Amino acid sequence: MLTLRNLTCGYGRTPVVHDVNLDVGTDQVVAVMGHNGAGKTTLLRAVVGLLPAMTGTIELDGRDLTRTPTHRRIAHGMAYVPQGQQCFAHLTAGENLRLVADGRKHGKTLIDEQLDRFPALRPLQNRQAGLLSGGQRQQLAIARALITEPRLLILDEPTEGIQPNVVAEIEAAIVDLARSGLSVLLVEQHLGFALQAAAQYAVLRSGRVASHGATGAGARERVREAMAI
Amino acid sequence: MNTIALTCTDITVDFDGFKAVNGVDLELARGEVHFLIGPNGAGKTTLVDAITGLTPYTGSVTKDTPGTGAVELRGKKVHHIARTGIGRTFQTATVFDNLTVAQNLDIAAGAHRTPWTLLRRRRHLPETVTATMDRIGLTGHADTPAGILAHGQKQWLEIGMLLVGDADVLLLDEPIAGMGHDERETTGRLLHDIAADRAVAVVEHDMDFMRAFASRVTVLHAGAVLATGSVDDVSTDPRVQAVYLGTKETADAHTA
Amino acid sequence: ACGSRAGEETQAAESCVDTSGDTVKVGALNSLSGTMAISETTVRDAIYLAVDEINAAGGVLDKKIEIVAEDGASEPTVFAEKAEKLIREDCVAAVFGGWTSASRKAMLPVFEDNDSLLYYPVQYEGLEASENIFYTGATTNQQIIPALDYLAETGVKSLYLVGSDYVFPRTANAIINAYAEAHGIEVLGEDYVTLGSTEFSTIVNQVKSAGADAVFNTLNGDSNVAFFREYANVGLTAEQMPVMSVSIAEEEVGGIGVENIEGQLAAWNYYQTVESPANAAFVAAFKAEYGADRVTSDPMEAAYTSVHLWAATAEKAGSFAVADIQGAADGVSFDAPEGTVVIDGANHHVTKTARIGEISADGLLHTVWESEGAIEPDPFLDGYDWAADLTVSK
Amino acid sequence: MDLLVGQLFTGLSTGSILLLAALGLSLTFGQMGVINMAHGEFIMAGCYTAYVVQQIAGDAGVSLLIALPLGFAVGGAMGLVLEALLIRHLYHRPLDTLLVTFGVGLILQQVARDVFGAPAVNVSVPPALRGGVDLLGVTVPKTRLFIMGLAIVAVTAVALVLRFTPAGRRIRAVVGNRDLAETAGISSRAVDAGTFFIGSGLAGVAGVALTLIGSTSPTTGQSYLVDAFLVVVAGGLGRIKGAVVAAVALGATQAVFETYSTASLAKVGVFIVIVVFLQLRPQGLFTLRTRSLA
Amino acid sequence: MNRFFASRPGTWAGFAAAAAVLFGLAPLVLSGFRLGLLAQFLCYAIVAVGIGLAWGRGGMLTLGQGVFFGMGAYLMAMHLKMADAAFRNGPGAVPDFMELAGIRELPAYWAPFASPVFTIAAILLLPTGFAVLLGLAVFKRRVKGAYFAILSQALAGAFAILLIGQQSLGGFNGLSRFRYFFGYNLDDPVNQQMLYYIAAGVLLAAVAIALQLRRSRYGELLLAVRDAEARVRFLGYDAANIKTVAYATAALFASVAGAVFVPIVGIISPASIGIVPSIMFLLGVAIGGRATLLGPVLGALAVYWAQTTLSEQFPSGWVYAQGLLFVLVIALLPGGIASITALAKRIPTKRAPAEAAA
Ligand SMILES: Nc1ncnc2c1ncn2[C@@H]1O[C@H](COP(=O)(O)OP(=O)(O)OP(=O)(O)O)[C@@H](O)[C@H]1O
Ligand SMILES: Nc1ncnc2c1ncn2[C@@H]1O[C@H](COP(=O)(O)OP(=O)(O)OP(=O)(O)O)[C@@H](O)[C@H]1O
Ligand SMILES: NC(N)=O
Ligand SMILES: [Mg+2]
Ligand SMILES: [Mg+2]
Repeated sequence: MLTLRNLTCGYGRTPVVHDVNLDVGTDQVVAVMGHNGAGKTTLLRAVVGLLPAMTGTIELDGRDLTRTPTHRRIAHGMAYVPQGQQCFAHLTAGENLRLVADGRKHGKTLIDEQLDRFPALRPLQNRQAGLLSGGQRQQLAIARALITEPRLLILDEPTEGIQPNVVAEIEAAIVDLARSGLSVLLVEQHLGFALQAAAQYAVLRSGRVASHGATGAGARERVREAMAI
Repeated sequence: MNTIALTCTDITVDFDGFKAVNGVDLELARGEVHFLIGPNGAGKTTLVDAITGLTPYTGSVTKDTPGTGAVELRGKKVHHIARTGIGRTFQTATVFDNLTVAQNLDIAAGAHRTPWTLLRRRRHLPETVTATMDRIGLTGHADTPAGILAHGQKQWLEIGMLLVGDADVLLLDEPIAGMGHDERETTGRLLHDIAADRAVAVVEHDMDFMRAFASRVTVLHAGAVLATGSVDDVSTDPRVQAVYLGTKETADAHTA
Repeated sequence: ACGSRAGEETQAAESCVDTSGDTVKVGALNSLSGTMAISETTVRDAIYLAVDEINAAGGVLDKKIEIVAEDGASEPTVFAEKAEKLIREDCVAAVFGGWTSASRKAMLPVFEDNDSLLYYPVQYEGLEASENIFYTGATTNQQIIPALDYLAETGVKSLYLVGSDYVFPRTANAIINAYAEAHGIEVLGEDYVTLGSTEFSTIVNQVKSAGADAVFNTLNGDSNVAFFREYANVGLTAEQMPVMSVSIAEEEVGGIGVENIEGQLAAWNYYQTVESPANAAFVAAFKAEYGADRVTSDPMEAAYTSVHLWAATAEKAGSFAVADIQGAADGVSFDAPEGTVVIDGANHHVTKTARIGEISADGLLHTVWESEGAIEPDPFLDGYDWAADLTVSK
Repeated sequence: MDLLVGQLFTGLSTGSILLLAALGLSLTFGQMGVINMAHGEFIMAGCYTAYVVQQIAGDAGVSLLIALPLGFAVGGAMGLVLEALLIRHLYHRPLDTLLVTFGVGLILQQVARDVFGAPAVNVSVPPALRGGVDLLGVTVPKTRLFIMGLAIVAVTAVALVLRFTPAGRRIRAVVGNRDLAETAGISSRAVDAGTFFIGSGLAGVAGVALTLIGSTSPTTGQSYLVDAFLVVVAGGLGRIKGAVVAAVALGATQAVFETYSTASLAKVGVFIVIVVFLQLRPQGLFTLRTRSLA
Repeated sequence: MNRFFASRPGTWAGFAAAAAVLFGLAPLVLSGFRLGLLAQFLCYAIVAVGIGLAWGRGGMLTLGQGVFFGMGAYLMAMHLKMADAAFRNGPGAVPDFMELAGIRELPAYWAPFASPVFTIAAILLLPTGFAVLLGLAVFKRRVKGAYFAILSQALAGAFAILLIGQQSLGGFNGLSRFRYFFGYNLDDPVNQQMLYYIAAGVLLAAVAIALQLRRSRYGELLLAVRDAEARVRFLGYDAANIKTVAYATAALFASVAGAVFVPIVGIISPASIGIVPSIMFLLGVAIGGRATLLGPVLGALAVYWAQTTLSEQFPSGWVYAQGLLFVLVIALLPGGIASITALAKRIPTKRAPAEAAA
């Protein structure tokens, strides 16, 4: 599905993420962990194309997307939920969803599906998204990403700022989505959830992969260890 | 000395007919880390906005300061409220990116300075600034521009800025969002440490963090107070479980 | 030591004009950029034409004239700066140019302090006379007053005044008010708009409801387009309520659109249609140089005349020195396209023939009335009793 | 009564002219945050388009009909070029766009001077639009009625597009958050270019229409620019509804001041009214609040 | 912590060098006319220092500095006209231009300007006071970014139009023909040189004040307000006051610059203070480097020098060159000319100083 080879990227001339190799297989959930500032967000931004890759390649299903602009990567099947509950503040919640449903065959149905998944959003459709609470915005962001019917969902700390019972729902939803044929690249601080949902993990430290592998037995210790140093 | 530092009485915030906060009473006592939890959209941030003068409201907020007595905050301007000793942080850390850590703290310490002092150069860092820098663990970064600090460090700097500013009521909106496990621990201890002679209110969704560090919890739901009490009181309250925590099983299933 | 204090005589800067070679330099200072470029570029064309003519005929005092051009950029301070540069750095013998009174007033101290010469070719509000300026456009008694005389003659008993908000229209209107009072004419309204304004609905409706016999228009530039269109739109015509304009010449008629202004009146000293051999030659030469579709206008003619007057004065004086020119100027005449003009050495203005023109369908102005011979310049209106209150004891 | 009706009409008419000049700005400035000082020169380009078309087509009525869409295309094309060459690189420096486009405006003025000559040119009004109609005792010029009609059509079209079409949503999305819009599958480049095209095209249309009442010269556009910016600011950035109300209100204020004092003082009066008004509504008439800091 | 307290000897060396060039070299090598031009440009540079403070440091894009420049200039011009009239016709005489405009009685508000002391006080206080009032009115209501920019631009436009309508201030023509400057004959080359020295001295003083403000805690605070105004408020500061101080200082500089400008150039008219001149003030600052101390000064000098030189060389085409200069420098050098050295040294670029927008 997604293949990163020797990916280096950063801001200005300063690399923040160095030489990362990572594979997300079809129907697989891969969790990326690491401290604040380790470069997780930077890595994801490079994958969706918001930051240029300094060196290395990004491939989706064998197609080289390293130089493809972001919106075309989305058309190729990526979807991205950025960190920080971002939404189009000046559009209503409903318009946030319609924006991505526009031009899709079953746009209305797709929106409805997501409203079923996040029922809290239904009554808020006519409220300006900029006025929603943090948690409401996060749900809106995930719904927006899913409407594009992605094959690879990229999530940056999707449960940050979400009330516990909804966290549980989101987690369930991700596991569910993965089962139904979606690949997921997940940045997550909740270790327990990350390891449970993901088949593979990678730990970033100072922009480099410090540890990676399958999430089976002993993974928790390896992750803890990689993070602690 | 658990004296009450801040008293909110019957706060209501009305957005064109939608009551985001609806008749909330709340007391914050010195010596306590008071957690404010509740579903997304319950009105937690709005309540903090109201107290700090960002949103108009009805009701009353009084600040009790030893020596000066109680003052009503409603109707005061943002910076006047801040000067009574109320400090807040935001869901996303805002520090002055182009200034260094020390400069950030020095500014935060200086709201009471005379114009004359302001117009001169700083000869040396004030005691409180160096002390606080120690306390938040950023002494090594004194000359680092705040813009290039790590996320967690920015949050700490923000808290530090409230401390040097002599805030004795701290309202922190999701201060550990995005922090790793160890940083959460550090932050929690820091909060307890500074709460010794201050009132600290924390808005947070991380239940582990709450269980570990809350002295007292208030649960908001749909703009109103749903429950208030100790961690145990609220986490066993079925209404809180229903609207917020989820059933016991789901809640436990994901705790690390 | 800090130079001289008040009251002490100062020595004007020594002139650096160099006449040892076979050329003499003059300055052409017009706005080539900014809002005034619209008018002043045409003046520059006329200056060049005159210089070419003189050079072709052998020059002045056997020297070819060399033009140093500068852009006044429609800003008085730039006019002052460039004037000083022309005088002190380029050492020109004289400068031709300026249009707005603001630009002239900005340049005046420069020419006085450096004791140099400016030839100013545009009609203006009068009340000025400097040793260092030759005013070759009309002063008020050669344009405004004849226009009023004409209106009074044709039976106009009430006027409405519309002007741009600056000195020329305000002074003109002060004169008109004094004239009106003395001649039993009623002034029904007086309105000013910002230079360049295109909002005339209110004013035109007020003009219409006031029902004056005529409108006296001192609007400048672009505003005329909007004014005349609006004027026609509310159904006012030249027959009903003629408009007498003092700032609309052939160039402007093109921009306003002749259909909006046909039949209206203007007061100048020169029109392209003036019939004289000198004008026939001037128009022919101008069109040959700049294209058959170009028109000539009063300020252009005055600028053209300026250069010739300066050359004639220099020939008479046998020198380019400022003092010599000043000394020789009185009585110098030139057979100008508008008719013979003569310099009045007392006030440095020139005699001019006043003409009322009517705008016709071909876009040109045709003389419908002209003064009997050239009118002596009277910048301070000393010869008009009713104007006693307006003028300053000079 | 007459006077009142007259004032009311003048206010509406002045307002619609302001609105037409400001409408493009409410996209490029209001939506995109680009302070385009060359907007006035785009208006001027529209004026000269009308002029050139009339030189070729001859008939004033036919040429107006041709010039309106062509003016849109000319203004839009100039906007596209400006966007692609300069503004694209300045989205993160909105206030710098002001300075750069000021320079572009200077150049365009000089180009007009060199191509068409410094003196004003005349664009004839079609016979059908000459004269006026009597409405409640005042004579209302047909050209102004035409401009009012055009303003209403243009505003309605822009408002509908922004509010209800996918394209409008995309514009608002890109304006709100460029990166996020990209990740929503929207090509922000295309949207930026498109928005700027429409905004500049509207300036061209305004220019064509303004030849009906004003002069056509290299500096024509300048006189409308500041007022147009004020309309956008007073209305609330990016709010079409606000721009409409602000334009009419400014027009009316100007008309009232003009009646009771001089036209020069009217400008000052308008400014004072706006400062006082911003005391009451610092972010303009209609604002979209968000909860973000800063 | 060194960064903090290190006094930069370079700054003093820079001052000394600037003073040497301005006071020593320039009068030696420049003709009287060129020195006069330089004096005029120095006045513009004084305005630029103020804009650098308000805009570069404080994030307030002041598109209306012409207003304050004009105020200072007109105040000074009024005094010069009064002194001139008094010299010719005795105390209390009506200035010449008023006679022309048909004004026979000296308007009451002119009378105090017979006094040099009153005039100087007015130049220092009036525009500054107006800036304080306006600043408070605007900043207290948190009008900022593009709103503030457009508003200040409209202010410049309105102010110019207001002046055009005031015949007792010379209207469109403005005030000109000054013969004496506090008793000194203005057409004497020696006195013209004295004016140059005054302009140079004022400029150095303005730079010194700006430097002190930048280095002080206030300077940091101003930067903080620029980058995160709301945050500053939550720390207990009144951000509006902080901004107003910078705005008023910029107004003060502009006013003094205008006052010095008038005797040097010999005329002040609405054309020098409206919208376009105000943008020109700004362009110098942007081109020189808004966020630096000396960038605005060098930028202003460069812009006006280029304008003069280009228009002398190409009287009919210079506008192209000027327009291109603005476009290229601002588009290609976001930090202005001052950033060239930084680029050359390859100082790792921090994030570009946050734009003052919104
Ligand atoms: N726009 C930027 N310009 C320059 N440096 C940046 C920028 N954004 C982030 N950085 C730096 O890049 C590094 C990695 O940041 P990144 O946001 O990728 O971390 P992260 O692992 O996602 O952290 P978190 O858990 O806090 O989200 C940090 O040192 C940060 O300061
Ligand atoms: N200005 C406003 N106008 C209308 N509704 C608003 C406004 N501000 C907030 N709201 C609504 O008020 C409710 C309370 O929001 P608030 O941000 O206080 O929630 P919260 O408890 O902080 O939630 P979270 O935990 O998700 O941050 C939400 O439904 C939000 O959409
Ligand atoms: N002298 C004039 N017309 O301004
Ligand atoms: Mg991150
Ligand atoms: Mg919240």
